[in-house]
Amino acid sequence: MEHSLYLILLFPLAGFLINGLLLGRLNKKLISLIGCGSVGLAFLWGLKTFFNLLAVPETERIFNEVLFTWIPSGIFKVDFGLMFDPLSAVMVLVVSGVGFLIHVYSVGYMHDDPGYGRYFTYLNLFVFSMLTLVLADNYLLMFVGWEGVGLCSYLLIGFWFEKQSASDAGKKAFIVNRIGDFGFLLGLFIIFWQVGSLDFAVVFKQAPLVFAAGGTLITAATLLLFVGATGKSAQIPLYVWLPDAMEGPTPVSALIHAATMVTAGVYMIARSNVLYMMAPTTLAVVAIVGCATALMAATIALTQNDIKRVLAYSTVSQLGYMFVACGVAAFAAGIFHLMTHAFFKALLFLGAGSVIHALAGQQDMRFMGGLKRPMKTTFITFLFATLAIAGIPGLSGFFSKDEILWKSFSSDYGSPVIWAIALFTALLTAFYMFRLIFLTFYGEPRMDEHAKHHLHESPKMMTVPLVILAVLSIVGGWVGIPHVLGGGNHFEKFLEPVMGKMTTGATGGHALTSAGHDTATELVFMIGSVLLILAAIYAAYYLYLKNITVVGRIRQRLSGLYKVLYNKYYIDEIYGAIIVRPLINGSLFLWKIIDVMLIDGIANGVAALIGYISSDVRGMQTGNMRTYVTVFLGGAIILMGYFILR
Amino acid sequence: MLEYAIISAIKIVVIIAAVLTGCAYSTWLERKLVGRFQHRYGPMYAGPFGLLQPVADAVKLIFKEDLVPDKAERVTYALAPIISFIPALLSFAVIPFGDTFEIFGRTIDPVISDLNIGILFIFAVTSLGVYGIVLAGWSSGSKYSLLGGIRSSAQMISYEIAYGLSIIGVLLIAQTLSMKELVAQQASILDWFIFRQPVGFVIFVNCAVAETNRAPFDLPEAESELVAGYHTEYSSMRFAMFFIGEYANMIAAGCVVTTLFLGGWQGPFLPPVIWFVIKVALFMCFYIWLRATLPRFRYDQLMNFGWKVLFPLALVNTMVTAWIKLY
Amino acid sequence: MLEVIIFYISALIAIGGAVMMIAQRNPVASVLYLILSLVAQAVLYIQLEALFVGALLIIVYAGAILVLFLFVIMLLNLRGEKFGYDQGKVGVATKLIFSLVLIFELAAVVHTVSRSTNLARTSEHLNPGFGSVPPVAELLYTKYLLPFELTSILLLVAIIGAVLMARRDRADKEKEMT
Amino acid sequence: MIPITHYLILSAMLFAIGVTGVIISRNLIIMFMSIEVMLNAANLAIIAFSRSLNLMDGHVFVFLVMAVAAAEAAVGLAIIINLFRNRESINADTFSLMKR
Repeated sequence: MEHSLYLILLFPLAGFLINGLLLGRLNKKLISLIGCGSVGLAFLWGLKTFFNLLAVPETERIFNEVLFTWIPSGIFKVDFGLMFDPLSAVMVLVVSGVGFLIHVYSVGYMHDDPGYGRYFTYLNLFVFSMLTLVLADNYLLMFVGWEGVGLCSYLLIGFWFEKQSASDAGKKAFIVNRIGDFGFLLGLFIIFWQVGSLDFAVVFKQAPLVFAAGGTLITAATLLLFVGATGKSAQIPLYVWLPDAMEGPTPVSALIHAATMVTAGVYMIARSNVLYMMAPTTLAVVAIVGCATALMAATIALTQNDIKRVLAYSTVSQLGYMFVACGVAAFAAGIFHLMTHAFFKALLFLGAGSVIHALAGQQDMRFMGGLKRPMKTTFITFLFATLAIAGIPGLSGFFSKDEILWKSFSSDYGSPVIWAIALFTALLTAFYMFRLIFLTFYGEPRMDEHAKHHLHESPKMMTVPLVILAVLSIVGGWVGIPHVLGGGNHFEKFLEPVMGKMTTGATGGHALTSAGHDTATELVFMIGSVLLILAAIYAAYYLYLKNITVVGRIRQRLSGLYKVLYNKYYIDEIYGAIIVRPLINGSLFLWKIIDVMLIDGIANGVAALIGYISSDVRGMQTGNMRTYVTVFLGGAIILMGYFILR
Repeated sequence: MLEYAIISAIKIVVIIAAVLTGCAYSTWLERKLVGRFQHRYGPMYAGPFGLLQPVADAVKLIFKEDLVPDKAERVTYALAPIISFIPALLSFAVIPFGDTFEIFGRTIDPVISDLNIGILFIFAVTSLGVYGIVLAGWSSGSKYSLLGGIRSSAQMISYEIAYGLSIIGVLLIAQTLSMKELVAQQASILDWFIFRQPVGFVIFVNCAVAETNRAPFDLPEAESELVAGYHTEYSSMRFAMFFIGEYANMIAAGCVVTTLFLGGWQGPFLPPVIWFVIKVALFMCFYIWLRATLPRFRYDQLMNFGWKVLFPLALVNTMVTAWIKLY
Repeated sequence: MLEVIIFYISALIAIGGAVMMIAQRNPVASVLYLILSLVAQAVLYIQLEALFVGALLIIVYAGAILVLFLFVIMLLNLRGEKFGYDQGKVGVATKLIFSLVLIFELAAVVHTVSRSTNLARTSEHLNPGFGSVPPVAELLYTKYLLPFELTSILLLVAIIGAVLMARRDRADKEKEMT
Repeated sequence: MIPITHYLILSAMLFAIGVTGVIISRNLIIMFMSIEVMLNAANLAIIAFSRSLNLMDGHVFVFLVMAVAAAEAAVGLAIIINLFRNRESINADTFSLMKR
């Protein structure tokens, strides 16, 4: 059956090529039309393919399409093959759908930027790479997309490259990602070495035969893949680039550093669930790292004053959540949270962008406040997103987060400790998100008079995507209402062809569907967590709106802790001290001593020696080409003579 | 074996005689027609309607003094007219003049040799013709001649490309290179390639005129600027050889056009050979008509026309034909 | 018998033409001798049943490449420049000896190869249509498609290169004028 | 039937003549033509083998060699013209810039 999957890739690629090649020769209207239109078309085609997918029976829900053989080299053969299965479908729709909205939003946000055409070119390239990543049917092509999004991320973080901090942040993101990619590649090598192929289908089929479950090799391979995921998805220890990435334009933060690219790691692990299920050790590591990241990032977010940074740490924290889900083998829950998170976090960023736009670039929350009235649409949509991320029942975030919480407790791989930390993080999340809301939209305006005068609601181009995303943030979770609340959990069922077998079968554990456990326990947990979250929101209300002075007192009382948190646990400084500094010193040593003195010395010495010798031999070089030809002929004659007479 | 050799020899002699006579009377036809175009009578005095004029011309040319310029490269100078004359004659070797017929109990095929690459042979041989002109221009030791020679070499190389490309369409349809088979595929008038390949035909005619250095493409011998171009310094029989070579080339081009596009010797009522002659003669009249009507190109116009009009057109024609042929 | 005569005559003309070509001081005469040699080679091609390639040899070499040579010679008007051969007779003699040795060595190689392998044994039966256009075309568009396309790219590059080199001078001149 | 070795020897001789032309001539154009002679010598050998093995592949090679020769001639002559424009000469010995 022909589904023309390649069209999904072709549209953004075409947009990228047109905008890229005609850079600066088109007017803004045309650029935005091409930029948005290409992604929109990709989304529509993805939607069409998605319905095609729904139309076929569950067991056949996978469309394969091999465009051409990419690398034919002996036994190593890689196709440029695309695969569209439920997991890819979710990712494609999220990437192109949210991407499209953000493109539209960017039309308004970037309107006066001189690099308008360049911006859309990068953005389209990004969407193309990300779609390649999620549509690939083998690890290597996935890696191409993986690197492609990394490149775009670098380009877009450093979009305002004339700003030192922006280009530094871009480089930081790139280098940190490279470290992760290195791990990823090593993981791929192990897989190829053992399985002899990188095709998903082959690898997942062969893996149980080739690897011993829980053995060293599979653990190493999955751990290395996870290293790649920590780089891309900003987990401990490689999360440091994401907060800095906020130097890029806000829609970029929304698209790349909240909704899509950073979730690539989660996607990759969910895609490789077969492998991970065979390596319990790795799963434990994933869960622990996810947990730690979620908690740490949430605590940092408590103290930050930059609105985008709070959101950035929130993203890191939520990504940690997703990894917790993966770590407890609830891959579907992870992907579910990935999807809902894409909606509300994109919305949060876009809303923040709208606020920044209105305040002419002001990002510090200490100089905001009282924006509720002048920016009604932004405020309402932002509020919904916040409610969603905090986990208020009925909104999307509630269902996905609750799913993860419940799984982390109930799953074979879960434990009460993980559950407790996850829950605590959820409280922190609610707290700092409402802190953000109260500081930004409530209270007295704290900006200067000039800025106050210019306050305005953003143009329609920007608010319409906000509204759409707000609607998605509310209803997006309804596809996965758990059984305990009378829903069908359609989402998990939909993903079952990809993950279902695993969550139940491989390790011999019993079914992990929600109905499998005690319903009453689950309900109690749910209600309990909701109540705790409401309490956290009240705390935020009390501290940041009703009784502001208390905050100062707490800050003084816990000044040590506050300082640590405010400075993000000094992680950047620690990395600087233990990695960057020695590296620079070592490099300096290599440069000044080894390179300049030793290597250059040898090279120059040899050159000088040869120059000395050749000054006499040089006479042989007459510069007459016929002489050269004659000598060449003589050599040929002698060689031929040798072979004839031999 | 011997019989074959004798028959071939007879054929060669007959065809050479016919071609030479044709050349001679082409000059008569040209003078007569151009005269009429210009409201004159043309040659009138030698014989009825001036029919003996070519003979008179020949006698005159033979008795003229044979001059060799001082600065000429003698060997090349002497060789050039022959080189320009021989290839023109050679190309008649593969042209079928008529259907097979029987005489003295033997079946005769009125073609000297039916190569299976006949059309390629013609291209190979005519491409040698340029040397005569180029060498004449170079060896005369005169500026006018040299310029004529350079012009003609550039012109011929340029038009050779479109020339070759224009027949590809025909060959694509016919799937053969043999002249006889090409004729055989144009049995009814609607099958003539002029109707199946109109664009190819137009390009081919244009290039044929250019390749034979005839007006309006007669830049190599443009009187108004180069006196007489490459044959400025020639006189007597050497000049006559150039002349015969030019007309032989024209007739050869006429024969090729007839064979490729106009159905060859095929036609109703009259014997095949007569039809062939009629078609070639009509083509000669067309040549003369062009000469009498059109002014000469400027050199850059000529090059532009060849490279920017004919060449792309021929390419497009080839591609369209191939596409139609495939689907 | 006849074909033996044709072979030896053509071979003589081919070699003689080539020798005369390098012996001439006048480049135009060289070109003419080369054409002579090529025509003789074309005859040999036809004797080897390679009709199409033989015709191609004439069309491509005589019809295009050597006209180009002549054109360049005339364009540069090299009539005046005469060339000696080398730095003294010894040099020429050495080089000629080199060439002779080369001939003998190549002959030895041919001899050895034809002796030790049956590679050089001529097959008496030829496939029908050998040497005509269709089989060449079929090979070109199937087995040798890639080389064929690469060659066409090469030609394109050569055209562009040649045009560029010819143009540059004009651009310089314009620069000088302004 | 003429033995194939005859053609091969002829080809070898033509090749050697081409080589000789390159090494003893001073005229760039003649050197160039000598290269064409060498290419044609190779072509002749290829055609001879092709006939002997009853394989058409050799004809394809010759075809490609001719195409390459045409490309080479175009570029080479353009180079010669440029050299002449700069030096007013096509004597190979005048171009010895590689000498220090």
